[in-house]
Amino acid sequence: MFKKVLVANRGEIAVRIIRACRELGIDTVAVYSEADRSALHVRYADEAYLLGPAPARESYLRADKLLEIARKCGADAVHPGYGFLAERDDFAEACEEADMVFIGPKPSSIAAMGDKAEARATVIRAGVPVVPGTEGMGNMTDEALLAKAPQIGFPLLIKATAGGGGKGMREVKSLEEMPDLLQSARREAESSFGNGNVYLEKLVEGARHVEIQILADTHGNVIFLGERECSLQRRHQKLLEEALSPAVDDKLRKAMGDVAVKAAKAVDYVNAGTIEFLLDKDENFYFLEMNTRLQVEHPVTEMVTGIDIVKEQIRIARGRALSYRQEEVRFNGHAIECRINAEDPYNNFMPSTGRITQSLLPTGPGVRVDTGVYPGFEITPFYDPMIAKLIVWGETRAQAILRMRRALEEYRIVGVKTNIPFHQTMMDSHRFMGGQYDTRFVEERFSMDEAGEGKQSHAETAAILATLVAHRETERSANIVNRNERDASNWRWVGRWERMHR
Amino acid sequence: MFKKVLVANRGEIAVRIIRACRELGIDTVAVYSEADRSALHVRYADEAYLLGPAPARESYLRADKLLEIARKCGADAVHPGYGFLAERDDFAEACEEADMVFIGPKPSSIAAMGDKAEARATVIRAGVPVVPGTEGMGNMTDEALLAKAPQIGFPLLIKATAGGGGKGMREVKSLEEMPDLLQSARREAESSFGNGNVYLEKLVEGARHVEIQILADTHGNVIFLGERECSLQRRHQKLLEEALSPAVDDKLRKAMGDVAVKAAKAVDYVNAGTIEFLLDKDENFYFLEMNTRLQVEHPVTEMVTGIDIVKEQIRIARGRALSYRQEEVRFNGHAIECRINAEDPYNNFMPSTGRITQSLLPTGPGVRVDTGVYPGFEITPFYDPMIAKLIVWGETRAQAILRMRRALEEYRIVGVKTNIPFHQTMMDSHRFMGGQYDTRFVEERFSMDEAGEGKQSHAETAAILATLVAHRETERSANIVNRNERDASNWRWVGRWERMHR
Amino acid sequence: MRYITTVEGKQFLVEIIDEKHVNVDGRVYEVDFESVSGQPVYSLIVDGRSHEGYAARGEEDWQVLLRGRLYPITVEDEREKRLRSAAGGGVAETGEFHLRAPMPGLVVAIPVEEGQAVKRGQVLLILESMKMQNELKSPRDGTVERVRIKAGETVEQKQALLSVT
Amino acid sequence: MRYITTVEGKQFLVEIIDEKHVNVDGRVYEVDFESVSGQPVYSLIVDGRSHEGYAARGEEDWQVLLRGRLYPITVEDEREKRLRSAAGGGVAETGEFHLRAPMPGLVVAIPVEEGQAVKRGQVLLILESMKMQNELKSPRDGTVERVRIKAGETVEQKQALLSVT
Repeated sequence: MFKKVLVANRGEIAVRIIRACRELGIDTVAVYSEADRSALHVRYADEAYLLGPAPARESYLRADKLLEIARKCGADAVHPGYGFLAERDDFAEACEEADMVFIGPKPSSIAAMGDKAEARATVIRAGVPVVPGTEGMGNMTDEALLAKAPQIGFPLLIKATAGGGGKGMREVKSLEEMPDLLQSARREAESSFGNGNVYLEKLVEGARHVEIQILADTHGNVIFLGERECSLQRRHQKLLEEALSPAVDDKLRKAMGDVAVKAAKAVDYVNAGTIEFLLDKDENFYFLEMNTRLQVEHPVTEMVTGIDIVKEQIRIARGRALSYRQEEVRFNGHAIECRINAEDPYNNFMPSTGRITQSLLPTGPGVRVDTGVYPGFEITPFYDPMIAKLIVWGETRAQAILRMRRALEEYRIVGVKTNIPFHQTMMDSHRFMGGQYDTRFVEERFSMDEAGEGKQSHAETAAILATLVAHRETERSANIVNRNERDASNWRWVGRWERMHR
Repeated sequence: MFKKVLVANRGEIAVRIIRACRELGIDTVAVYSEADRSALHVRYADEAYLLGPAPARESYLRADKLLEIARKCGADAVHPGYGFLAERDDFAEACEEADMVFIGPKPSSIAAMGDKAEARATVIRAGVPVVPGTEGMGNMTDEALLAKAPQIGFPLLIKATAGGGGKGMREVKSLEEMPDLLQSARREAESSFGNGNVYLEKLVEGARHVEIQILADTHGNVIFLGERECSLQRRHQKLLEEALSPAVDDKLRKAMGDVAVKAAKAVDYVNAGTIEFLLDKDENFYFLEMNTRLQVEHPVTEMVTGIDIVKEQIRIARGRALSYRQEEVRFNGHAIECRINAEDPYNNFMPSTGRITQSLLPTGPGVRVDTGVYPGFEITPFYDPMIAKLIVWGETRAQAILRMRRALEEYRIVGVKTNIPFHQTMMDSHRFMGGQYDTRFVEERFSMDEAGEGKQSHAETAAILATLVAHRETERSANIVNRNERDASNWRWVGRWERMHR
Repeated sequence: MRYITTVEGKQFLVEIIDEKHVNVDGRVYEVDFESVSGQPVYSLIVDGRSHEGYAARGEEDWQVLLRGRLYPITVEDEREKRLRSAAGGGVAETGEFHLRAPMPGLVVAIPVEEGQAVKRGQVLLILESMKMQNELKSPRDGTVERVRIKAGETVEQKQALLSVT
Repeated sequence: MRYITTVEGKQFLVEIIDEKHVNVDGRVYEVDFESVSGQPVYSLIVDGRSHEGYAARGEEDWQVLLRGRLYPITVEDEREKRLRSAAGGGVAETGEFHLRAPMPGLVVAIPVEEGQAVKRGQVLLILESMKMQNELKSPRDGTVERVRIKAGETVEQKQALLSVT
C-alpha cells in the first residue's frame, strides 16, 4: 500500500481524492497556490505545501515544484485529478523518473490518445468506428474533397484544420452548394488562423455525447462500467450528466462497452479512463476521443454501480488486480449530476466571483455533494467556475429527477451567483424529462425565459417580498437618521445616508 | 395520492418527511413553536403554521391545534414522525375521526403495543419469546417468587413493579441469597415508589439490543428489512446504530425476522414498525417491545436495502400494496449512524445550548447527513439534544468504519459542543472495531480518557496552537490599548480591556 | 406605507399595514417575514404559504430569486412614483453608459473602436476569467468612446473599460 | 515573546519568533496559522503538517479540540509564570465556588442543604434540560452555602444556584 499520496490538484476533485486516500488509511499531501491557503483540500489533507502565486502556470502547472515537494515530503505516489497536469505525458514520465507512482496511465498511452490524429488512426486500426471524414488524411485540394464528399455522405461539415470555435466551419447539405461553401470556409480559416486548410466530417444529426467508463489493471483486465449521458453542454462545457443514458439499451451498452474496451486495449491502457462517443438517432456511434484520466462526472457511475472509481485507481496503481470482473458490474437505479458553477444564468452565464457568505447543502437520502468550497471561502477568477457537483440517486430516472428538483430547491449559496436556476429550469423542461435531447439542445433550443414560462409564477409573492425588504431598508435608513440626529459627530452614517438618497 | 401532508413534528425528522413528500409531489405543511420560526422544516415546507409557545406541551403535543390547522389548510394526511404524538392512539383516533389519514398503524395496534403487560401477553400468545419472568403474573408473595425462581434460572433480576431507574432492582446469583435480596428490594421499592411489589426477570448476560424493521400493508403483506444493532447506549439513549448487526448471521436473521412478522401480525399491524429484541451470547432472543412508528435510526436500513422507508409508509397509508416482496429485499454493504447530540462528552454529556455559528457538513461518496440545523440556528433547551444524524455506507463494515472516521473528522460544528469526539473515540476503540459490545459497554467499559490513551497524542501541536491563539489575543489587546490612546473617548474598548485584565 | 411594485410589467399596489399584515390590490394577507442568518435570504410566510427567496438591490431594480426563477422588480413609494411621472421618466435610455469589468480578468479582444457606432446587444469586449471567455455587450445603441484598455491587458473588477454615448 | 505552555502535565517552552516561525523546546518550526471564516477554528500548518483545531478560552485554561481529542492547556508568558511561582500559586483550591446554571432548565432536585459538608464530585443539584436530567457536581470539598433556588423552579442560564465554601 502507498504510505503517502500527493494530490496535484485543487478544489472538489482534490477533496474527493483526499477522502478516498483517508478511507484507505493513506496519508495525503495537498499543494496550494497563494489564492488557496484557506481551501478545503488544504484543510483536509495531512500535509500541505505552498506551490506559488495564484495563476495556474505559476502553481498547479509547475511540474518541477510538485515533484520537488513530493520528493521532500516522501510521497510515494502522485494523483493528478483532472485538468492541470492530468493528461501531460511528460509529467507522468517525470513522476516515473523520480521513482514516484503516477496514479494514471502509462505516458505512452497518454501521448497516443493526446494527439487527435494519432488517436483516430490508432482506434481505426483496432476496428473502432470514428466519425467518417478526411481528418488525418493530409491537406486535400478542393477537387479531392469534392470527390470524397459523396462517399462520406450529406449533410457533412467543412472544418478548419487549424480551427476551433466554429470559425471556418460550414454545414453542407448537397454536392451542388459545396464548391462555394469550400471557398468561404477557406477564406474564413485563412483570416482567422492564417491557415486555409480544411477537412470534411460527416454531420452526425441529433447527436448525443455518450461516454463509456472503463477500468484497466496491469494484469490485462479491462472492464467497462456502463455509459454516461453528457449531451447537455454549453460552449462544449458539460453541464449535467446522467448514468445510465436514456438513449442506450442493454444491447447498445454492450456493443459500445466492447468497442471502448477495444480502444483502451489498443493503447495498452491502464487506469480509469473514458471513451467519448457521438451517438446518432439510429444507434450508430463514433469514437470522439479518450480521456486518459478521472472525469469530473465519475460520481454518477459510482452511484449506479456502487464502485468507488478513485479507490480502484489507487488499487490499479499499486499493481493489484481490479476488484470486479465484468459480470459483477451491475447497474442499480439512476443517477444525475448537476455541475454547480459560479456564473449568472440570467446574464449570459457570466462567471461570478466573490466570497461565499452562506452555503446550505442539500442532504438526506440519495444526495451527494462533492465540493471544495464553504462559507467564508473566496471564489477567485483564477480557476474553473465549477464550485460543486450535486449528485442524486433514484430508483428510476423519474425519481432521480424529482429528487434533483428538491435538492436544487434546498441548495442555498449566497455571495456568488450560481447556475442553480438553470438546472431547476432544466429539471422542469419536458424535453429533459422525456430524455429527448442532444448536444445542441442547450444552445439552440433552450432558453431560461421560455422554459420558465410554463412554470407557475410567484410574481405576487415576489412583489410582496421585494416590497417588504425595500420597506425595511427604508425604515432602517430612517432609524439611522434619527440616530444621527442624536450624534452628529458620526459622519460615516451621514455619508451613507446621503449616498443612498442622491 | 395525497395532495397535502401535515408533518406533526420538528427537527431532522420533519425535514426527512418533507423531503420524501416533495419527491413524491405531495405538498407539505409544517407546524412550529415560537422557538422554531427559523427552523429548517419551516423553511423547507410549502406551508407553515404557528402552534404555540416553545414548550412541547404547548405546541408539538397540542393534538387539538394540530388537527385544527390540518382541517383549515385542507391536509388529507398527518405524518407524526417519532416522539411527540407518534405513539398516542388517541391522536391516531382523532385523525381518523377528522377524516384525515394518520400515516401510521391503527389506533388499536398502537394501544396494544403501548401497554407493556398487554404487549407481552399478546406476543406470548402468538408464540414470540419474551424474557422469562413473572411480570404480568400479578403481585406475588416471597414464597411464590422463591418457588418460581429456579424455573426462570439464575442469574435473575428482582425488579420493582412500580419501578424504574434501577431503584428496587437486585441481581440474584443463587437461591440462597434470594430471600435477603427480596427484603431489601421491597424496602427500597416501598421507600422510592410507595409500592413494595416486585417481580422476577431472567438476567440476560452480555445482551445486545437488536431490532427488526418491518413493513406491513393493508393487504396483509408483512415483510422485514433485516435488523439494526443498537447496543451502544447511554442512559437508555441510543448513540450509534448499525445495519446489519455484526452478531447476526443469515440463519438468525431469518429466525428473528419471522418472529418479528409474527409479533406484528398479532396486533394486526399496518405501517413501518420495529420489534426490539434482547439477544444473548447464545443467540437466544427475547421480545422487548414494539415501536409503532418510524425510528430515528431508519436510515441505516435504507442504506443497506435501498428502500425508502418513509415513502413506503406513505404508500401503505394510501392503501397500496408494498413495493417489495420479502424475497426482493437484499442487503448490500454495511451502514453506521452516529447520532450527533449537542452535549459535552468531556463533561458528563451535559447538554449544550447556543447559536450554531458555523457548520461544515461531511459530504462525498457514501455519506448522508439528516439534520434540521444550520449556521445561524439557535439550539434551545426545549427539545431533544440530537441535532443531526451522520450516516455512512461502506462495502464492508470495516470500510464503513473507515468512512465514518473520515466523515467525523470533516464534520465541524461551532457554537455548541457536540458528542463528535465521543464517536471519534468509539471508532478507534478495538472493542467496537471487533463488533464486540453489548448494551452495558458505553456505561461500564468505555471512557473517553482511557480510550483516548491509545491514540497518537498531538500534545505538542495543541500546545503550539494554543500559544499562537493566546499570543494573537494578547497582541490584539495591545493594539486596542494603542488605539485607545489615540481616541480616549471610546470608553467601550477601555472597559473591555480592563475586564480582560482584572 | 403604500408602494407601487412592478414585476414583469404587472403593477401591484402594496400597502404595509403593520408588522404582520400587507394589503395587495385590496386583499389583506397575513405575513411573517424574516432574514435567514442575517443574509439577504428571507423566509416569508404569506397566509401560511412558506417561501424562501433571495432579494438584493440590482443596478436599477430589486432582484428576487424565488423557486428557481429570477424576478426583476421595481418598488416605488407612491410619492416617488407621482414625482417621477410628473418629471416624465425614462432615464436609462439617455446619458453615458460606462462599461466596467464585472470581474477581474484578461481582455482578450475589443471588437469595436473609438467613434464606432454600435447597436444594443453588440459585443464591446471579450474578457477572459475563470477559464471562460465572456462577451460584454452594449445595453443600448450609441457610439463607442474613451476605450481605456487594450487587448492583452489584465483588469481589476469594476475597472472602467470604455463608454457608449 | 516566550510562553510556558502546559498540556496534560507536560511543559513546553514556546517562543514566537515571528509570523512564520516558533521555537518549541529549542526546535524551530515553520508555522502557517489562520482562523477559518473568522471562527475560533484554526488551520495550522507546522512544517507541512496540516492541522485544524478548535481553540477557545475555558474558565481557567485554553480548550483545544484537535483530531477528536480535547486538550486543556495553560499558556503563561514567562514573566507571569515567574510572578505566580513567587506568589506561591494554587488559587483554585481556596475561595468560594459559585454553582451557576450551565443552561436554562428546571431544577428537579437539590440533594444537599445549606451548611452540609460535601465532597468533591458529590451531586449538588439535578437540572433538567433538553429532556435530560443533568447532575451538577461539586468541584471540591467544602460546605454548601446560600442555596438560592428550590426544586421545581426554572432557572436561566448562568443564574447563581448555590455556593460551596
